[in-house]
Amino acid sequence: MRLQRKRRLTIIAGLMALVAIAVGLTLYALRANIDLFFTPSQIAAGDAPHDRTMRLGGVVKDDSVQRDPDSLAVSFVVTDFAQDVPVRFDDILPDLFREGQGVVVIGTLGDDGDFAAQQVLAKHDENYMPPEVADALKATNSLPEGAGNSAG
Amino acid sequence: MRGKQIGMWKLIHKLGSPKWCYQLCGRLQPVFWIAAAALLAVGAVWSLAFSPPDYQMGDSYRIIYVHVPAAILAQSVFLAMTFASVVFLVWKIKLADMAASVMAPFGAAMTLLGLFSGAVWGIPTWGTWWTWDARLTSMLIQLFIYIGIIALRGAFSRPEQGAKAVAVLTLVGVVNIPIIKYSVSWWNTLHQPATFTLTERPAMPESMWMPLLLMVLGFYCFFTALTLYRLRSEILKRESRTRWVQEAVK
Amino acid sequence: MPPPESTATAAPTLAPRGLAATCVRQVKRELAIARRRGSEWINPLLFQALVIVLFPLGISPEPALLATLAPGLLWVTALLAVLLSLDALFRSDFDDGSLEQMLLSPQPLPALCLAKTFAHWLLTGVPMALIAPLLGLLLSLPAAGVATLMAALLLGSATFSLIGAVGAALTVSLPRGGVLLSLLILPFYIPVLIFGAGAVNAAIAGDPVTAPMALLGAMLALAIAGAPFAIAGALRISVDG
Amino acid sequence: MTVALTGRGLACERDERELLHGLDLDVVDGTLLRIEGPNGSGKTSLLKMLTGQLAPTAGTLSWRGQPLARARADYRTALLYLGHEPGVTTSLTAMENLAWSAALADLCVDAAAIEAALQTVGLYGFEDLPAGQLSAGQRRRIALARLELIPRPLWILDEPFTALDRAGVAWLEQRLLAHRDAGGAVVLTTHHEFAPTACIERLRLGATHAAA
Repeated sequence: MRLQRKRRLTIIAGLMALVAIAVGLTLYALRANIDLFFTPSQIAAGDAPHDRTMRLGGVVKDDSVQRDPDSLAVSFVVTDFAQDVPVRFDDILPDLFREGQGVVVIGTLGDDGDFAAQQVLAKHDENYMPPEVADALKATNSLPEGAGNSAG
Repeated sequence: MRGKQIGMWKLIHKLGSPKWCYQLCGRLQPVFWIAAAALLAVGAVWSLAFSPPDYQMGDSYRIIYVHVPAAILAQSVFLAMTFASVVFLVWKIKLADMAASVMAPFGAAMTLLGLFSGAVWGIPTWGTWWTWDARLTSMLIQLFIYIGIIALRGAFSRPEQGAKAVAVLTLVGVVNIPIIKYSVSWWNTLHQPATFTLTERPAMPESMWMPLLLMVLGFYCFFTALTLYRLRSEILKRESRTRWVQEAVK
Repeated sequence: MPPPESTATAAPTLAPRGLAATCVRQVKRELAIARRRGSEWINPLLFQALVIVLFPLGISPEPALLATLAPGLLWVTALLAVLLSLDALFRSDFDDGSLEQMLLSPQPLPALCLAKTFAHWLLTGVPMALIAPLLGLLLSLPAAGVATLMAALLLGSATFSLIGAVGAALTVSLPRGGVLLSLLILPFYIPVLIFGAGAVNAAIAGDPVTAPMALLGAMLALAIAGAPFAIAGALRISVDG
Repeated sequence: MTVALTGRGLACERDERELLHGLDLDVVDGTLLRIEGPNGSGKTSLLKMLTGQLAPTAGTLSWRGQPLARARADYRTALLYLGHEPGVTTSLTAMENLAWSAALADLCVDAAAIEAALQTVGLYGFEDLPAGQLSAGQRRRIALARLELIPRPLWILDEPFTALDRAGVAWLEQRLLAHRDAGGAVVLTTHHEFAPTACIERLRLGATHAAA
């Protein structure tokens, strides 16, 4: 009986140790940038690799969108309000894409510092509101950064 | 203390008695059907006709009124199945297994609906109907787990054995639920965080979240009503040899 | 035969072996069986090698293209090869009654299951990791990824074996459980595949690989903690349920 | 080392089909109990129930005064079970099979002890051949060598006489009687008829269940 009890304690201790290892390793891994997602600040700091497919997250800077009248080509600037990254894109943009909107851009960072986008995805956050409310908030300049600040 | 324990046991066994449960389901069923119909009708009209459009997404955001309830149910149903599996494995109450077996197809359907409505919503907002981010991928895995559970039950020629095997698989499959739940906060995903949390007010005005809440509750009531309905026929099927069923059918 | 002696109750007192010794014996038994039935563990490796050969022929022999696909292809084929080996894991023990003997042993069944799964890993995951550089060569895998590929395969295939054994135990009593087994197990393999291939890709790009490797380790730790109990429960259901 | 396996009011139901009902039995020191009945009368299910693999749907099964479910670890160190398929792996030799059996039983045995057991069951000279190369009767003897190798008071045997030749049957019958006479207990199913002088107990399954 005592042996059984001892065995049971050993098993519980072992299980707890294994779960602790799993939790520790997961927390460690989550601190690292595992899914190649970068903000403009990180790119400016030189953290991002060049010529690799990665994801850039940020907000489309106001008055930065320039469309080529003859083709689909478009360029704009993604900002996190500290640093900017110029982006080039040559395909159809999502409806939700607009200046001040949060976006996730998949593409590669060129050596010239330009980001060549393969896909532009408009990110929506958990803030929903009717247009009148948004206008009112904008008027008082208290619109939450949620107009798209979902870069992080 | 001891007397209380015995009382508990009696209650558990009474709840576990198919005949008693059959009658209880019959009595509760109309309540939930009516509640579901009322909630879904009010919620649908409110959300489609009266709640304001989103300032950015316009009317397309209204998919949220299907998408969010479906996604919530997809996970809740699995948790309910997990609970039923534990009850079945520990106390060997067959009724728990019957409940788990009738819930699984509904859970799979809700997962599919969540994925489908998400895809439809994704086209106008994100610009893509599918992306391999953590939330979408873990939800797809959830669908496969549901399908696996349904397939495993069907594969056994002896239902009792299949029931136990399914219960074990359900307990293994529950590891995916926290992954779905936290995928949006652990990784930088395209998917937005949860609309409803227990601790905070939703980040939308009342005119938007009230119909959503009605829809979620309506889905829950619909799920409950459907489960009670299907549980009744499952009880009749499995207990078809007993005298009370033969008398009830007559 | 000599006349029976009445040894029933007057048997010599035999010293107990202890759990560790029993588990070692279990592993040795599995290795001895594998030695006699060589095809059972060599076939999945051959299968993996053959499937790898299909890609240069079927897609394109262009080294640059193959190099980008290599980490994913090596992981997907390893996953499929493990899947192929799983159906036999408990099958013959179930058929000849050995499983029933394990179930009635005074030793804890989860420990025996862990030993058996460990042997399965020794016979599939470890050789797979060892031949990975060779297969990588066929796909022009950049040299920078080879060491990480081997290490990640060692970790990930152990998780494959543990999760797979749960599925094998659940389906062992079904006459044709093979396809169903794949359906049950594949969803649980997806996270291992994502981070396993992710680690190799990171190594090739020169990024740190510690984060995906840590996640592979976390999944293995969870699998070691949970799978033996699930396998044991599933086996009891399959044998007598 | 006393055997005390008691069943009261045992019932067994498999997939809504009732196999046993209201069965009482006592297995104690010196019991040799033969379970009889036509095919499908639940003989194997009863044996599985007695080994603790199958829980009775009603009634209680106790080991040394404790419910079997709670005394499982103790029970398994007293039980030797040979199933319908006796657990002899065809790709392993007789020696390897028995070494594994001993390990499962948590016993430390050396090669000499295994050889002695194999010799007793008439497998001298076949120790190192894979069991798949032996005849069905010889494989059965490998399984029966466990009776010699692993000292356990309670034997539960499902059709142990299957595939044995006449000499083997005679030996096994003697061995079972000797185990009983030495104070052990045996529960078995078999189509073999014991000699009338053996005075074994019988439990007939079927329409009515007589107490053992």
